[in-house]
Amino acid sequence: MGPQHPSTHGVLRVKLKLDGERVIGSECIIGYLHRGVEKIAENRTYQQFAPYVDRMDYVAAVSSGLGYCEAIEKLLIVEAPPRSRVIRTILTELQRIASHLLWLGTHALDIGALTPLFYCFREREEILKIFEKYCGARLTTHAFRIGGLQYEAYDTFEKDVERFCKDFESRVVEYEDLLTQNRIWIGRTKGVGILTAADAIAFGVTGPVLRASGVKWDIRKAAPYAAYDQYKFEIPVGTTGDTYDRYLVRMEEMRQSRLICLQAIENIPTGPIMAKVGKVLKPPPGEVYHAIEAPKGEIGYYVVSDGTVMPYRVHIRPPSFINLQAFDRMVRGHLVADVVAIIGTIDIVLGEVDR
Amino acid sequence: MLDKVLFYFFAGIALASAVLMVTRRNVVHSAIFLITALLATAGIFLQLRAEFLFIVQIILYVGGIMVLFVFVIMLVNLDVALQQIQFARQKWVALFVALALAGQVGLMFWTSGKMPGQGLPVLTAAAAAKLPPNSETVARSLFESYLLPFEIASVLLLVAMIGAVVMAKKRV
Amino acid sequence: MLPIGHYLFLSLALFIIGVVGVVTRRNVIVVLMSIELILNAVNINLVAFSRLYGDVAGQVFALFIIADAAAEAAVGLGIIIAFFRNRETVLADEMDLLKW
Amino acid sequence: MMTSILQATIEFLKAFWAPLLCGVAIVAVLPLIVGYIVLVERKLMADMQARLGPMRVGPHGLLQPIADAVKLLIKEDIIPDNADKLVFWLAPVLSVGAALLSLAGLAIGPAFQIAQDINIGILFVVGISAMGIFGIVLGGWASNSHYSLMGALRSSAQLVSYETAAGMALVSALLFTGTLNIKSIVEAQSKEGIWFVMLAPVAFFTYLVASIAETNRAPFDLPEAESELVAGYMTEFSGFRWSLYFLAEYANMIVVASVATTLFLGGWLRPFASVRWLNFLDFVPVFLIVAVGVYCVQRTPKQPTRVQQLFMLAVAGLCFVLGLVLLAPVVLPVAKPFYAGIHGGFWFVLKVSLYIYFFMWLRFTIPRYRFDQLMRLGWHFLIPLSIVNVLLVGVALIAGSYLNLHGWGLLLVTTPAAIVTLIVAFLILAMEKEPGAPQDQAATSDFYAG
Repeated sequence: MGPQHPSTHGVLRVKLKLDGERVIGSECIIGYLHRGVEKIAENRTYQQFAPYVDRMDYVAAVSSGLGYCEAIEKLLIVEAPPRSRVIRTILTELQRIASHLLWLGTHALDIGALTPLFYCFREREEILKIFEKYCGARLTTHAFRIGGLQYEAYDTFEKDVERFCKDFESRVVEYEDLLTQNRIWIGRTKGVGILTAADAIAFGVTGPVLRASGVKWDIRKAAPYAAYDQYKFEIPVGTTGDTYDRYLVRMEEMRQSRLICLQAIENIPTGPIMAKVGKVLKPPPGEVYHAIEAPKGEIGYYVVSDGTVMPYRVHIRPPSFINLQAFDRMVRGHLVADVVAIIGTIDIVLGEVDR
Repeated sequence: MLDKVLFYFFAGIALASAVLMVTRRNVVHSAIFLITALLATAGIFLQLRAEFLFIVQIILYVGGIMVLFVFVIMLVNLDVALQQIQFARQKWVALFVALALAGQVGLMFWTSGKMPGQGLPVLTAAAAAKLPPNSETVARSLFESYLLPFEIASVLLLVAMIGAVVMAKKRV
Repeated sequence: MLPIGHYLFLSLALFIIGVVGVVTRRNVIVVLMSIELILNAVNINLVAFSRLYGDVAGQVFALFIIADAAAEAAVGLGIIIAFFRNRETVLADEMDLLKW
Repeated sequence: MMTSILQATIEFLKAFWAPLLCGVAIVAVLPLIVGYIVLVERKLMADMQARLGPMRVGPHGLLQPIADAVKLLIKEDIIPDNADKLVFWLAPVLSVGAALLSLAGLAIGPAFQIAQDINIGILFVVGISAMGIFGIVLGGWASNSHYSLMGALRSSAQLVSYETAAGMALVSALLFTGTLNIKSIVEAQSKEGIWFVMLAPVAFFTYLVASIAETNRAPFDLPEAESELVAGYMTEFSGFRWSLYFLAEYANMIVVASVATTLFLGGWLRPFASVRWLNFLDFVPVFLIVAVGVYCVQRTPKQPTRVQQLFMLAVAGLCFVLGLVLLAPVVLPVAKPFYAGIHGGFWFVLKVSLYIYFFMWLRFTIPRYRFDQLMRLGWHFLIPLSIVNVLLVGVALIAGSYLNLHGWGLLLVTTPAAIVTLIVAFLILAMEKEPGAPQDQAATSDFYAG
């Protein structure tokens, strides 16, 4: 299945070893979108590199930006003010819903259901409108700065988010009616691409794929960052770890994110939005690893600074790249038609895989 | 008058496509010509006021057997077979067989003293209207006087089905 | 309508072409197809005579011939597929071993 | 010599002018009808997906099909290199020919039937439409690309297996009519006073599912919409050739819909045709058409440009004229004889369009079957179900004739038959569940494999 294949999300080439219809083995050839982001980081100042982070996982740009900024703040031993932390949480959760919506639309389209795609994009449009009003950009937002926020929340921010959350609940029910009880959908997804908990841990898979296999691990609970410790929400966990469970887990996650946003809007603390951070950042020499829960899984930033303006080394742990390794295990023994469904269910973005 | 036109039309197509079928190098082309030949014979059945047979020929022969043939032609990868020569060297044997057959039929007509032309007139077009509806008569006789052969035919088909399945099963 | 001779000539011609096909062609599939052609020639005769005598038995018998042709084609093609899978060839000349 | 030929042709023409005229009409009018069905489908799809669909060409995209047709005609049709020229040209022609020919056997109203009541009516239609398979298989073969060949083989395998199921479903309906002639089938339904969909509901259901599969649509449109087969057997065809395939698919849809309407939904009969006090139903067609006209008039001021407003007014005018035409036979005694023709035609077209609407509705809502599930559904579920149904309907009929029930009375006997068939269906489904988990965990759990 060539690089420009209609169903691989982006430029991923999969070499399948087939015995008739059954897949015996598979090999993913990546690197078509490799831009050498990590090498570029070595001769960019810390602020200059922030926009590059958005271009990696272009579907969830806000959360990768959050990860980078918090990692540098850890390096500078600087604490972002409470108001900016809450706004950051709201925007990241909205981004999680948007990313899951895009996943649901394209995944359903691969399996043949035409309508969910348009419903999901209608909702995603609302979220992107909020991003645009807040920071001018819809996709690669570069909404956060090291040490806090660049822009104050625009005046109708709370009302917009509240309106979105209010009618989003009925929307999710709409998707569920279309797909969850649908015999053909169950037929196409139940028991397809099974990943047992042991395999999931062994492959280092994170995010919804890991939770669908039954492992209850979410960084927002394990190591709370931004303002997650102030809100109550549960972590949905699957049982068999097949495509249907991953679908259920992601749908539940969308609901939980909506709850977080609702709780966060009630009391956004007032106060400054930017910590005392100088124009030129010269973090003390040292290294830091900071991971956050991106929609696709755990995105980690390992930053080494040698005291100068530019980082000595920045390495990013992309969740899609590592989830992709489990692809071969999941695809074994399935038919060619299922390969498409499995690629969809891991929810990979090639920009992040190739960096 | 119409019948004569129709008959010569269908007979022409049948003969032409039969000849083409036998002579074509590419098996797919010969399969297509066989389909045209079968359709032409179906036309002749229609011209002989045998509609039921016309539609059975189309459904069963063309829609069933020929689909099977085209399937098998597709499965058997043909680029290898195309290179090999398609025609056995027994051209002379074939010619001899054809002459023998023609001679035999000629003998039959010669001894019976009637040239094919004077055969009994089959049926005038007008009389065709009062013919009993064809499919009912075929059905009635099929289930009344020929019930046993009907059952035997179904057993035969069953045996053929099992045979084909066993034969084509993957011997892994 | 038409003297019966026309139909006899037509079915004879088809019959001869079928036999020539069976004899000259090396590709087994075309041989099978020619057999179908021969069966068809027989059918024309049957229907012509059944129309001549007004008795529908001829058409019923033609029906049985079509059923039999279907059975024969199914088994024949099954054999060809099985043979092709083992010997990668479809030509009659290379089917010269009884057991390999 | 010349005069005799001339005289023969005139006599030939005199005898067959009606079918010839209808034939020409079918071949000319059908592409237009198919074009507008495609437009309706796109509009419906858009409406269901919260968007507008084609709006640019003509008011509300009404001229879109003409634009499509012209585009397809002008587009340069590429022939892949070393493709088989003869077969490449023949395949689409064969598939369109089969679809159009089978349309000839159908009867829209009691008067409009091209092949005047041939006594193998329904069988003729089903048989000829079965010829369409060759168009697909040869099309896949001729464009000698590996993917389209695989797509062609898959779609023809699907067609062949669902044809048996459809055939069986038709047989169980034909048990009620006793004849194959289309006109007498509909008369049988009017004599019985009840449509056969009530007498043989399971047969209707199996035929519905099988006909969806037979026209490669909705959940069964695997061959051309499969992600890695791209467009199945149609990939290599472009321009006019591709539109022939497209025309064949939609013509097949019309054929299948009209066979179902003739056999199950009482052809051109008004619902409850024989019930006297329900005669006001005759006014329903007029009411519907007038309603459409009023809607158009009410929408005209909203149209952006003058031309579109005029166009909408023209459409409204057309609806009103049609309404008058439909009203005449019911009201004016003098137009009484035309009643059957015009109203019959209307009801037939209404039922066919409802059937096609159901096709489209399915296509937008439910996802696609995988190929092996599709075949398993066909062979393991549909065919045994329809065979059992034929058996039970036969038994019900015999019981019915003993108790000499007729019309609605037959329901007493056929409903238990339908219930028993459904029980058998659930049995088959239950049997389906046990054999092993669908995905055998073949791979051993070695982490560094492959």
